Amino acid sequence: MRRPKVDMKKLINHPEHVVDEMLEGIIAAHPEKLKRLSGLNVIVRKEAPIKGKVGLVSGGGSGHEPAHAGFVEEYMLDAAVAGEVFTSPTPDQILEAIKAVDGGKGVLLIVKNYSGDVMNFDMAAEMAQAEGIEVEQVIVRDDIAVDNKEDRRGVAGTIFVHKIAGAAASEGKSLKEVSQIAQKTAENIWSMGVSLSPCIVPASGKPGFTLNDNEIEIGTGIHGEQGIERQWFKQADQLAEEMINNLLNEMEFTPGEEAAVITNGLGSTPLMELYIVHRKVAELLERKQIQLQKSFVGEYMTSLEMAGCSITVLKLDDQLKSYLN
Amino acid sequence: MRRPKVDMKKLINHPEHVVDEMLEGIIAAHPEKLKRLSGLNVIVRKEAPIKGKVGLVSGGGSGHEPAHAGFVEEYMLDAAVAGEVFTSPTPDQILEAIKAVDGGKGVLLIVKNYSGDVMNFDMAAEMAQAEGIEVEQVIVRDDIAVDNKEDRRGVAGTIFVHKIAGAAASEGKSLKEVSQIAQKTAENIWSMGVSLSPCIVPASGKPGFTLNDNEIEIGTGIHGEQGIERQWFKQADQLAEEMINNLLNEMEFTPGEEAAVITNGLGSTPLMELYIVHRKVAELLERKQIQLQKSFVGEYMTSLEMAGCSITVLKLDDQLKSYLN
Amino acid sequence: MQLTVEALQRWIINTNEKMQENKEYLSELDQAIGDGDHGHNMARGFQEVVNKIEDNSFEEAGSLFKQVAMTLISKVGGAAGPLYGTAFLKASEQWKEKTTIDQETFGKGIEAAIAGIKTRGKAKEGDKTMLDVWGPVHTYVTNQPLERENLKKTAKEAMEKTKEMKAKKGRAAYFGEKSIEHVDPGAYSSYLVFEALAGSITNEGDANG
Amino acid sequence: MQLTVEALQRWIINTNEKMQENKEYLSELDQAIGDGDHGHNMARGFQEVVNKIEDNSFEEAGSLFKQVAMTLISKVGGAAGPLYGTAFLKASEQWKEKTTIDQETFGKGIEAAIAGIKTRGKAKEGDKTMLDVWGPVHTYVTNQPLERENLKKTAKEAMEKTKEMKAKKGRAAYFGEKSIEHVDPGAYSSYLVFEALAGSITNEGDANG
Ligand SMILES: Nc1ncnc2c1ncn2[C@@H]1O[C@H](COP(=O)(O)OP(=O)(O)O)[C@@H](O)[C@H]1O
Ligand SMILES: Nc1ncnc2c1ncn2[C@@H]1O[C@H](COP(=O)(O)OP(=O)(O)O)[C@@H](O)[C@H]1O
Ligand SMILES: [Mg+2]
Ligand SMILES: [Mg+2]
Ligand SMILES: [Mg+2]
Ligand SMILES: [Mg+2]
Repeated sequence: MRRPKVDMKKLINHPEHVVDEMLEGIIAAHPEKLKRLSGLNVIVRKEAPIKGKVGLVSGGGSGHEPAHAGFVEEYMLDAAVAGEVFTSPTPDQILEAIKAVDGGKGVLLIVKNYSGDVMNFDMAAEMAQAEGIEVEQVIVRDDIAVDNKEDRRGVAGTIFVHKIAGAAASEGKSLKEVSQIAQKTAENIWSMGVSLSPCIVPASGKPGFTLNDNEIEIGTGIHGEQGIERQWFKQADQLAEEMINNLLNEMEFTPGEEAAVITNGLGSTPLMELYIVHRKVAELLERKQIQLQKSFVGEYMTSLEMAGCSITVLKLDDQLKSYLN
Repeated sequence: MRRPKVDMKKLINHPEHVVDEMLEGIIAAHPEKLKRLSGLNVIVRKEAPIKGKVGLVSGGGSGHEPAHAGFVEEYMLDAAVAGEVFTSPTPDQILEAIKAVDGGKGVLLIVKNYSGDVMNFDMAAEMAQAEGIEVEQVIVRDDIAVDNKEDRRGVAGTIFVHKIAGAAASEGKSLKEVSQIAQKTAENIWSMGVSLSPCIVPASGKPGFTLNDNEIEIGTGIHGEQGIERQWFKQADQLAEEMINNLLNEMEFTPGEEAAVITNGLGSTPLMELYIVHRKVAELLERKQIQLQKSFVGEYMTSLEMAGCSITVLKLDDQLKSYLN
Repeated sequence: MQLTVEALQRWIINTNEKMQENKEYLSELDQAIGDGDHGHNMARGFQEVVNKIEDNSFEEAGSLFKQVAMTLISKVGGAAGPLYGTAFLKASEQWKEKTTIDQETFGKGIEAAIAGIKTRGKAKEGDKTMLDVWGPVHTYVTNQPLERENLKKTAKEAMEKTKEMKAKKGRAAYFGEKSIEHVDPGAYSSYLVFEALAGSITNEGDANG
Repeated sequence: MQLTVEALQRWIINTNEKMQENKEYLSELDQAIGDGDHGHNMARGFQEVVNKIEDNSFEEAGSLFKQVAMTLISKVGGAAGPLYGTAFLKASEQWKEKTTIDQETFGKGIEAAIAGIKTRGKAKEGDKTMLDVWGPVHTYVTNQPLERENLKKTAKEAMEKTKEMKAKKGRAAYFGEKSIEHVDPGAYSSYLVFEALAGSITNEGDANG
């Protein structure tokens, strides 16, 4: 038998088919609750459009699974649009998602703040409005690794917006109300990521950067890119402490306030390690007298098989808290 | 700053503390629903013991997260006992778990078929019986990679037993009934795994084996061990087809029968790839006229950061189906 | 100079060839200060454009470029998709119903394209984006007779200048100072667009075969 | 031969030393045909045993070995924990209330230990497990005067023989034919147990310091 040359060891068939085949797999797995818009990379709740409920659409490049198709379900998104790996989806696809979920009460788009995502969702929103659909957008900018607040990327904190806006929409709130609640959520999220190893985009077959055994990247986004700063590898507790300190610096918490946290795996970091990090996160918050009301530990917004994690803190008020539970 | 020597790039503090710190992290994340037995590596539902409900206990070595502590919840397990990484937990710990969940109706132990697990759970069962607690055991042997049926290992199929026995127990069924249903489930599960890369046990700091870029291991278990056979790397569809053929050979399905599937990630394989595999699994089952009633795609029973996946097929009858939904 | 619809169509086909040839290189540029997909995005988009326009003959330039624009918008994705798409869409409005385009009309199209890019992307020249090629090309087109080698040179030099710039828009902006010393991938793909245009005109400024 | 309680206690302390020294090696053996934890399991368990018995003086052998057994059961885990634990627990029943143990009594303890291992693990000699060391050692103890070098030799040869065997029990069994050419890790740790015993007796067969 010939010894095959292998570009990359991935459970795929052809790099160009990964998104399509993934979406087929999602539908094969959950035909009772999801459908795919024919010929498009859009996953929609089977019940959509739901009359009297604001429709919620999110999306972005693929490679972040379970984001976003994994959050298409009751009390969360009504549709998710999948772009190519790490590439924003196009306006025509987003437009179809909007049309598929508009139950007459309008549609809220939850967009991560990347040039590409913002522009494609913008164009789709314009097109939908031209067709008479009410559309609002909320832009998530939670990644504190970027200094300039306006330029901050949207990362794992986006999941909080899905959850809270989803809960508000399920209550039958108006587009304006849902959009305000989503906006408030987005303004109260701060995230920071660290990567221990890069990932390989199927189309290129090569890792996005290289790291030595003793190096890590602080401030990594979710697109296999380099972080903002390269540092020496350190133990989980120390890393968690630095990340939490950075996050709390941005947030201005007063003792007694409440928070929710996502300790998110970027792809190949075992859940065991995420819990070890989360342990320290919880301890540090307690020390600062911040009440950890709700924790999510696992993979929510990944970067293919990148190793590392991100920590997201959401500052809660009574309204946000009620929608999170 | 000194360039540190790094044994392994893991988000941990000290190899000897990983299990303890992970369990602390789990409790920090879910204090509203879980508790840890003081001084022990046992995670228990906060409501336990529940009067009038058979208690369900599982466990095994750590490193398989979310198994098993992640399945301690309503309609699933009442307690999980965590051993050291890839090492069965000890009888004294299992005994305490049994005591903590016995609500007077007895306790069922769900055990994966490894010498160590079987012996430690056996000893614990004997001790508990000596203390007057009714105990039954179900041994899961789903891994078809091992020829001799009696010697087959318990792998991801165990999750089906948790789910179905958990649902039966929640209905208030007797220990005998729950145990029979669990046993029937165990007898109708077949699994097979493949690994693309090894994992590193924190205590040793070294990968369990090495694989070239173009090699994979077929028939891998969940303890970082080598597979039964080394093969050339192949595409997802071909791999899925070989695995499904092997599974169906064992199972003797007749057209029209119903099944549930777990397409399980071993640790570092992106969800995208699991869905690509699952797509083919669903297609092949359909081609054989097997009705895929329920799919689970994700990480359920991992092997630290091993790359690869396992496929589990559960043959359903009406009873099993009703408990799975 | 007069650009016929055929010459314009050839421009687009040439552009696609260049995108295919430079696919890996563009993605490598993007890997350094972005996410490594620019070449794949452009190659996917222009391939689709060519699939769509190849066997058609267009009566006038407006519908040709509208087709180009809509295809880019729906196939490229990322930041480049809406930007290139908007650029060609705006240009198509200027070139509506023209069967040949003179230099002035061509310049108006580029001007409209730039305005479109700016509105869509909220960037300005100097932000280290594709605009830093489109801008100088526009200046050249409006001030000098369109000539093959000079057009190429203008686009190339503009592209090279992005190397010294610090990125202020797009993914490269996250890299801040670290973006310096890298050519902007979108600038490079825009250079390819105008290099392809140069390949579609004769030295005399007329469309050649 | 008479083994005093102190000599027996020294046996266990020596065993721990050997487990610590050979921790990595045992785990390597287990890596090849198991899951790579045997050394860590044994080192963790015996360290805890020594922590528990070190500062105590035991009046008689039964309570010493009961303590050893219970600690191994609760600290080793894996397959080795219940097996070694059961072995010492069964032996402790034979050695109950003895302040010194003669060779016959010692042999009875080993016999009981083997029976315990067999009941617990459902393996037999030849299955490539720790039994393949315990068995030959038992035969030796019941047939020849206990002597340091011969004891070591018996245990060592028995351990080495596991190399040729095909595993039928424990994780190594999953490897089938591939388990051949590897020493069984549990057989090796058992060899260390008896090597430690040899270190606790004099050549004359009496306990030494
Ligand atoms: N706001 C913007 N305005 C103008 N050009 C931009 C803007 N954002 C990005 N670009 C251009 O797009 C290029 C990147 O395109 P591409 O890699 O395809 O998209 P993405 O950044 O979404 O991965 C950049 O090199 C830059 O030239
Ligand atoms: N059923 C059994 N009977 C006797 N000895 C066994 C049995 N199963 C395993 N062993 C012994 O235990 C050793 C492995 O112990 P260890 O690595 O600590 O446990 P695990 O296999 O659970 O990781 C094997 O080398 C073998 O000697
Ligand atoms: Mg991109
Ligand atoms: Mg083990
Ligand atoms: Mg890019
Ligand atoms: Mg072992």
